[in-house]
Parts: sequence; structure tokens; C-alpha cells
Amino acid sequence: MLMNIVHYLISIWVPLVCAVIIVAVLPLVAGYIVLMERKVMADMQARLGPMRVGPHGLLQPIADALKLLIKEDIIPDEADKAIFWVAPLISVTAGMLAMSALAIGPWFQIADLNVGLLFVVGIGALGIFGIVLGGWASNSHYSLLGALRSAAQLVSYETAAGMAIVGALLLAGTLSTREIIQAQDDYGVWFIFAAPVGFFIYVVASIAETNRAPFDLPEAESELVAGYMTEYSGFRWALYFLAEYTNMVVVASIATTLFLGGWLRPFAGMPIFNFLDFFPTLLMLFVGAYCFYRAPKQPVKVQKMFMVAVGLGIFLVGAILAAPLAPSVNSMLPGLKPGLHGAFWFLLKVGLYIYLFMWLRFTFPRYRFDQLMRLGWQFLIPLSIVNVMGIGVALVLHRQWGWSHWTAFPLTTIATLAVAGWLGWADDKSEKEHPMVGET
Amino acid sequence: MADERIPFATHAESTVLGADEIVLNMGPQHPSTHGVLRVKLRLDGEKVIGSECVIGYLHRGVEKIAEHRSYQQFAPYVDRMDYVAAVSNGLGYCEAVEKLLGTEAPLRARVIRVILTELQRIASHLFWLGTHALDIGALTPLFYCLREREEILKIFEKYCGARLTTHAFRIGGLQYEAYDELEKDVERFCKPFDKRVDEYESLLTENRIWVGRTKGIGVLTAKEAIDYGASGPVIRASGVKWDIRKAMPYAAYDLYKFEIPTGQNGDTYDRYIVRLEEMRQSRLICLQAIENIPTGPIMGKVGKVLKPPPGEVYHAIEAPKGELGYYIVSDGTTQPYRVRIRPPSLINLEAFDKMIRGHLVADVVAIIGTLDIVLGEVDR
Amino acid sequence: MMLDQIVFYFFATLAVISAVLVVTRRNIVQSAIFLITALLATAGIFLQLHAEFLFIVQVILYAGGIMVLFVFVIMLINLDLSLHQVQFNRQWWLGLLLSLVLGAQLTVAIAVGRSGLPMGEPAPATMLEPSTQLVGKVLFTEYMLPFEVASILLLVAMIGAVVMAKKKV
Amino acid sequence: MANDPEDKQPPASSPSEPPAAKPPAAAGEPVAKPPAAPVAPAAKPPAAAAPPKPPAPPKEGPVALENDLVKRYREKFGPAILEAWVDRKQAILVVARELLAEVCVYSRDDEKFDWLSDLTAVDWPKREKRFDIVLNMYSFEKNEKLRLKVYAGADERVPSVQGIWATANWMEREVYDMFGVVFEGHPDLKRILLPDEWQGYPLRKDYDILTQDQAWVRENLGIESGQ
Repeated sequence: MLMNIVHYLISIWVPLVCAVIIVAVLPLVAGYIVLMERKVMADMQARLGPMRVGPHGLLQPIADALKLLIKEDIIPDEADKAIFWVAPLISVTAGMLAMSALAIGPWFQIADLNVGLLFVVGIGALGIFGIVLGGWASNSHYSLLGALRSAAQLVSYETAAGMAIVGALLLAGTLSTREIIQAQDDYGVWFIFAAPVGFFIYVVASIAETNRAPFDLPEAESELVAGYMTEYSGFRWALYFLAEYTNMVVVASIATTLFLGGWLRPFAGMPIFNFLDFFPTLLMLFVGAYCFYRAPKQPVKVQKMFMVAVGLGIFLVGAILAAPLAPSVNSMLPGLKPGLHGAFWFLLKVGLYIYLFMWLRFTFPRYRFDQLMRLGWQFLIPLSIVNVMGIGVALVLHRQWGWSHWTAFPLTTIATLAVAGWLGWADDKSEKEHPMVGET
Repeated sequence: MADERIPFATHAESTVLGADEIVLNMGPQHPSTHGVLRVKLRLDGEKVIGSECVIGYLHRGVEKIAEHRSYQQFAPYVDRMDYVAAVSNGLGYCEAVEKLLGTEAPLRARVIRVILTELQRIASHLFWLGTHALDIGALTPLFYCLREREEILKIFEKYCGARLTTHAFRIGGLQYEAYDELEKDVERFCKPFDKRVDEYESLLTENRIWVGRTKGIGVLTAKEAIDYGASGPVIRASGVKWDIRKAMPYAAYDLYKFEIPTGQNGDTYDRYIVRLEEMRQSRLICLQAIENIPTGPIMGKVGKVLKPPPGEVYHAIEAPKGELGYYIVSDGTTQPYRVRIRPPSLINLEAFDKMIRGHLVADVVAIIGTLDIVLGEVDR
Repeated sequence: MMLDQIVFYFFATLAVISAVLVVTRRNIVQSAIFLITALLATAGIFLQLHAEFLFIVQVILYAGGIMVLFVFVIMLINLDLSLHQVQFNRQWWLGLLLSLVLGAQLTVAIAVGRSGLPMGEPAPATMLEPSTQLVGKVLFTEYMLPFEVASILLLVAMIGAVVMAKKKV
Repeated sequence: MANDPEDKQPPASSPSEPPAAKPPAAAGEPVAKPPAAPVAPAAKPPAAAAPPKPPAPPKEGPVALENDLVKRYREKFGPAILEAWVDRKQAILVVARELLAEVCVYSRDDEKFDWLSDLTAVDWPKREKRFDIVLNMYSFEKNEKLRLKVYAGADERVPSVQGIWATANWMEREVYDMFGVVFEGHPDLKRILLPDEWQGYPLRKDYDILTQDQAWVRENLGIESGQ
């Protein structure tokens, strides 16, 4: 009797609770990603970044959110009001819906769909409507141009991302996120090492898909002022911004699940690396200590206390992460360790992936639209197809002909890289013969 | 139901795709037009078919004011034209009036003038590099460049109290004696500056995206550059080896050794390389100059009231943007009869329409950046 | 089971309403949006029947692929011209008559044929096991030939489109 | 240094004659002034100190700049070269208005002055031919500068050199904008700095510094320009 009630509860309520958490926490997480981005950008540009709101700018996201809520929400008069209102909603819902199939930790997953990854990619694709309709509804040249560009860019890079995912799915053999990570656990090696070219293509395609860094053409500040977001202001603009950062988290989680072994601890299988289990608590202790070190240096008394509070909070999280390590606790709640540590590792990998996004954003100038499309169609998509074939061949070699892991996969990776080199060279040669730009 | 059936709208100019030709207005208020320049772009889809520059939003009538001011009074106005390189504007004007008077500044003054003008050239090029890279999307170089530029502005501030519109020179020489640690400050700036320029190069020069966005963009052949009267880095990038500091040395430039960097095919990438190299050369000039700043008076024998004999003179110097010329006509009174200022930014901008034909909107922004125009000088 | 009923009727009505709205809207972009909602509603019904693969194919194919093309084309061609031209011509009553006749035929066919049609008992929704692997296996084993023919057909279509576009640009 | 009245007069007093008097070097000094001018005595540079003599009789300035450059021009164009003199070591040629285009083509092709650095105008309201159109050009090969001048009346049309040097396009538009000099053969001669409907030409001497086109300002900016 007790069990089926628990079963019933789990089947109905846990997904609901997870969904609520995601919808509530994501805007906050997006806000803090923005803060992290501004701090990292500042650090790379020999300056400090936001320091004024709260100690080290920690309250900046809350201030931003408040500002955006209060700011006036202008709708251009001839704009198509209904579509103008709906467009940002489509983008945000697409982003958040895509989070549902992803598993933050072994416990924390809204719905383990059989078509998990396909669902995430498919729903993510709906985000295009939000951008395209937004550009169309604001009824101005700049927004229209931005909307057209982003539609073309998203459609073409989705193909490349899709094929890169197919490459990894061949290895996993299943679409459900939980089973993919299980497959990586069984293999003992993450798919990034088995299909590195696939990972590289996915990184590039995912940057293009979230309109970021070298590919942020649609809202290229200098030419189209702000692309499709030009006419939006106040909270509606914040929705678009939230959609972009949600997409970034979604894309990072897909990459983590597929290539970086989801919630698996690095070297999960090997016992000699068990000391890595202490890494989460150590990291938390270090960050907490840093907060305490910085606390007295804050100018205002309130900020001092706030810094101390933050330090305590991080220590608390460290303690929670340490709990499953204690043998006594472990015996009582066996599931605690994978749940907590799994979530930590997953979020750590997602964070590093997003840091990679930021890093690229601050070092690279922006691609021109035709270069972007040429890179997409003439380099990435053919390469991803070749990559899928390569992995297929490797699998056949491994399974049918009994070649060992270490020979089959590196061989095909090298073959794929050779093709990539040839494609790049052919691409440069064709660019020289008849450049896209020149006298018409 | 109003049955108003209208004939299919006549297209102004049906283009390749048949879609209407869009006239995109990069208005005076635009993040990347380096001031109040308005460009009416005629686009076919993304490609630029033609353009028309509308200028004059910052026109203050400097030349009219000159006719109602005495020679010394007009000197500060000159700083407000190309506000990014005020020191070299001042140098041009003071030397032109000295030529009109037939006198010359003493050697010590001329050497200090060269040092400050070369520092100003580095500062102007740094400002250009930062904003140009920002227009093309690289966010980081801007802050590195401004960090260095800050050092130079500190030196100006120590010397004459102002950072931007310095009015550092007077007709006939200098107003202020060089402050004692001028040599040390300039040396502290110039010594590591070479490595700083390597930092910018490491960020941009081999960067595939940067090369992709600048090579072959906005090409100006040598013949076209001469025909369009381009000057400064724009003409040197097209392969014309000509620098007024070498061709017709003024101030104390003939005392120092430096090369003139030139490019081959006159595209945005070459102009970028030429300006980077010019920064290195200016650093060399500064280092040579501060080794021995000659002693002696800093002000020539020029009276309080300047009444140059009637006549006219055209004196041109190598400003960071190009040849900055002053054509001054005097009628013997204390006020110039006519002052005509040849604005290098305006003349370089003339080649803009030819350079952007066939390019995309993203390149228009890059080409405006590479011409290094300042609207204060374009509109006067 | 109550929950299933509610969800089904919600999606069904949503699909029907948006389908009607697609036809009646004057602004073409709005009708495109309603078409998308209609497609997503049918996808919802697939999901509700645990046919996850069909659900995601419907979403990706129709909403993510074809409709993006529709919206893209709508944007490219200059729309405010067609708004001025008269949308409705005068033969709408002929259209109404025809649709009534069609409706009548359909109802008669269902009423008469109910006994004759080999409709088995509808399988209970929960019993179906995950369908993706099944679809995959069947597609590449039993129905190999039609799969190849279809893919060649698509290839020909794509190449045709490229050739036609090439002439234009 | 008393404000020498006679000094004031010459430009105004010789309306009929070409303003040969205006060039100060009329004092007949030898052409090549010592390059490193000796430190000029207090406030009275010797070279040009001598008050210009009454308008010099001969047509071209006494400092007949007779180097080979001017000779070649004379052979080519004869009477069209009205004057030639040196002012502050810079060669100046005055050319007849009608033949400006031919002289410029000759200067660019044969004399290798391939770079037009500047084209501007000076307004002498008292003179009969009111405007000086001044062209400064530079030769890369010979590393030399030359200044061509043309005298144009208030409503005379000056041939455009835009065909010879493309750079002249905007400079001529600016001279038209500021002085009202119409250039014959200019592709789109319209105002470059001021708004198109602006009335009046600001850089003319009779256009006072305080005047504004009241109508345009009131209509476009909607303010009573409280000057």
C-alpha cells in the first residue's frame, strides 16, 4: 500500500515539483549567468565589471530584473499588436519546454521521454518562430532584416547540430537522456573522446543556434542596431533575453548529456580516482573561504554582512555535498550520493561549457552573414555527415570485426579530420576564385 | 466591399531578386558612424548598390569665425576640429602662421612639438583601432587601446593641463617649458609600448574571422587613391609611399630616422597593418627625440600683436588622418583675411561611395571604420 | 481516465478552432500562427496516445520545418500589396454548396459503412510499448524499398529547387 | 608699428587692375628668401616688411617667377597665364578663367601634378572680379607644390575640374555652398554642409557672422533664432 502511494506520488508530483523549480529558478540562473558573463568579460578586458550593487555586484541581476520590470513597455503603433505580444512568449516557452527532457541529476528529471533528445532538439527549433515573428511584428526595416538573417542562420545550423547529435546517438543507441548517460557509464569513456569531431561541430553549431559570439549577427549592434529586438523594451525585451540564456543552458545541457557524461564524475568507473568525490566539497569550502576573506574588505557594513551570509550559504552547500561521503549516512540513504554529486557534476560541466561560450565571445570579432552561411553549409554540414559515417564505420569495425576501442575510433576520427582539412582548403580556394563580395 | 483593385504597384527599380530596392538610412544617430554622419544606402537585398553621404550636422562655421578672431585667439578653435588629434591640428596652424610671419620656432620648441605630435598620433591611432575593432565585433581590443591612450593623455595633462583639446602650442614656439620628468614619462610609456602593439596583433592580425572580415574589403587602388585625393594611411595602404614628414619635413622631423609603412592592395586589412606599423614608427621617433632635447629658448621672437604682411601661405602637415593643410590669406591686419583648412577626413570620405559598392551592410561599417574619419573635422 | 478525456477534448477543440481561424483571418501572418497551433494541437493528441515518435516527428517536421518555410516566404514577398487587392471573390456561395454536398456524402459513408469497415477494438493507450525502436526496425527491414524510393524522390525535389534558384541569382 | 593706412588700402584701391599689388613680394626682393630666415628683428619680419608699393605697373608680379615651370606654361598657354609670383617660397600662377580646365589637364598629365590637395575660394568684395578660386596641387614625382588661381566675378561660372581630379567633387560643392560660385559641368552641384534650402552664402564677406537664414530656422527648427 505504502509503495504504490509513493509510486503514485513520484509519478505525478515529482515532475510537477521539478517543473516548478525549473520555471522559477531558470530566470534567476539566467540573471546570474549574465552577471558571470559581465564579470568574465571585465576580467578579460583589464577592468572590474559591476561592483556597485551588492558586494562584487552580486545583487546586480536582481537590480536588472527590477529595472526591466519597471521600465516602460513600448509597442510601436503600426506594429501587429497580437503577434508583437506573442513572439517573445513563444521563444521563452520553447526554451523552457526543452529543459523538461533533460536530467540535471539522476533524481532531477521532469520526464524521461523515450524520444528525449529528439524532443529537446525539436522544441528548441520552435524558438525560431519567436525571433522571426518578433522581427516581423515590430514593423521596421532593421527588425525585418535581423529576423530574416536569424531565421536563415538558425535553420542552417540546426542541421549541423542535428547531425552532430546523430553521431553521438549512434554510440549511445538510445534517445532517452538517462540511458545515454548510462551508456557512457557502461562504456567507461565519455563520448567526447569517442567522437571528438562531433563534439567540435556541436560546439560551433550550438553557438550559432543561440545567436551568440562570433555568430551574433541578428542583433549585431553596429549594423542593425539590435536586430529583431530593436523595438522591444522593458519586460518583453527581458523575455527575449531570458529565452537566449535559457537556450544557452539547454544547449549546454545537451552537450553535457551527450558528450561530457552528464552527471558522471570524471573517471566514474575507476576506484583509484575516488578521491574526486571530495572535489565538490573542497571547491565549496574554497569559495566559502574566499567570501570570508573578501568580507571585511567591503566598503559598506551591510555588504560585509551579506558577504558573510554568502560565505555561510556556500559552506552549507559544501556540507550537504559532504554528507553522502560519510559511511553512516551513506548506508541509510544509498541514493543520496549519486543524486547530489550527480547534480553538482552536471551543473559544473554546464557552467564550464557556458564559460567557453563567453570566452569565444570576447576574443572573436563577428562573422559577416555570407561567411556565416558559407561556413554552415559548405563546411559544417558536410563535415557532420562525414562524421556520422565515420562513427558508423568505427562501430561496425568494433562490433562486427572485433577491433578494440582504441584502434577503431581514433582511426575514424583522423579520417574525419582529414576530410575536414580538405573541406576547409576547398572552401578557401573557392572563396578566392569568386568572392561573394566585389563589384556587381 | 470596396472593390478598389489597384494595378500591381510599379517598382522604382526592380532589382535582381525582383524585390523592391530598400533605401536603408544609417542615420546621424548610429553606433558606428564615428559621429554624426548620415549615409543613405541603396540596398538590393543585402548588397549595397549605391550610397549618398549627408554631412554638415556638426558644421560650426570655423572658417567664418577665423575671420573675426586674431591669429592667437583662433588657435583653440583649431583643436576642436579633429578632437581626437588636437595637438597635431595646433601644430599645423602654428607652423602655417609662423610661415606667414616668415619666422621659425627655436629648435628646442620644434623638438618638443615633434614629441607631443607623435604621442598624439599614437593616441589617435589607438582610439581608431579600439572603435574599428568594436564595429567589427571584437570587444576586447577597445579596452586595451584605451588603457594605453590613458597614459598619453596623462602626459598631455602634466604638460599643458588639458587632455583632449590641449592648445599646447603657441605661434612662434611653446607657452610652457617641458616639465622635468617629461623624458622619463615618455620613456616609461614608449619602452613597453612595442609589446602592447604585439598584444593587439596577437588578438587580431592572425585571427581568421578578422582577416575574413577585412581582407579584400573596401579596395582602393593606388590610381584611385591619388585621383580621390586620399592621404595619410589610406593612400599609403594603397601602395603610394608618401609621407609629408619625409617629403617636406617640417618641425624637427628631418632630425629623426623612421620608415613609412605601405600596403599593397589598399584594402581594410592593409590600412589596419599600416596604422599599426605607424604606431611603432612614432614610438621610435619619440625614443630618438627624448634622448637629447636641445636646450635653448622655447619661444621665437614674435611680438604680442601679430600683423603678418599681406599675402598667403599653404602649409600642410601629416596629421594622423592624412594631409591637414592650412591656406591662410592675410591682409596685414591682426585678423586673418581667410583661413581655409583642408580636412583629411572629408577628402578621404569622398572615396567611400566607390569603396562600398557591391559590399554588404556589415562591410559598410568596417569601411567607415577603416577610413578613420572624425566628423568634427569633416563638418568644421 | 478523466484526465485523458479532458486533455483530448482540449487538444481536439484547439485544433478545430485554429483550423477555422486559419481560413478566416485577414492578416496572413496570423493565419500562419493559427496553422502552427493546429499542427501542434494534433501533435499533442499523438503525445496523449503515447505515440512519442509521431509526436516529435509532427513537431519537428511540420512546425519546425515546413511552417518556418511558410513564415520565411511570407516575410520575403512584399505583403502589403496583396492586402489591398480584394481577398474574397463572389463565388463563395458555390464553395459553401460544394462543401455541404461533401459533408453529406461523408456522413452517409460512415453511417452505412460502420458495420462493414474492419475497424477492430481500439487498443488501450497504456499498453503500447515505446515505439521509436519499433518504427526504426520496421522502416529499415520490411519497408526498405518504399523508404529508398521516398528518399530518392526527396533528393530529386531538392536538386530541382537548387537548379531553379541558381538561374535566378 | 602704426597701422599703416596705405597698408590697408591696396586690396581695395586697385579694383580695375589685377591685384598685383596685393602680393607683398612686389617689393622686388630676390626670389629665394634665405631659407633659414635670420631671426627676424622684433616683430618686423624684413622680407615682407616693406609696405607694398602702389600697384605695380607690369601685369605679372615683379617677382616674375621665371623658372622653367612658368616658361613651359607660357609656351603652352601664352596670354592665358596672367601672372606668376612667389609668396613665401610658394609658386603661384594666375590663370584665365576660361582655360582653367585645359591648364589643369596639362598640369596633371605633363607637369605630373597628379594630386590635387586643395580647392577653395577667397572673397574680395571690393574687387571687380570678386572671387579667387585657388587650387593647390602637388606632384609626387617632383615633390613640388603649385598654386593655380582664377579670378571669377560674382555670377561668372567657373569650369569644374571634377573630371580631372575626382577629389574636386566635394571641394567644389563646398565652395558653391559657402561662396555661391557655380562650377560648370559638376555632376550634382548642391550644398554639402548647409541644409539644401538654406538661403545665403556664409563665407562671403558681406554675410555678417550673426545673420542666419531666419525663414529656414523658424520653419525647420521652429524657434525664433534669438541671436
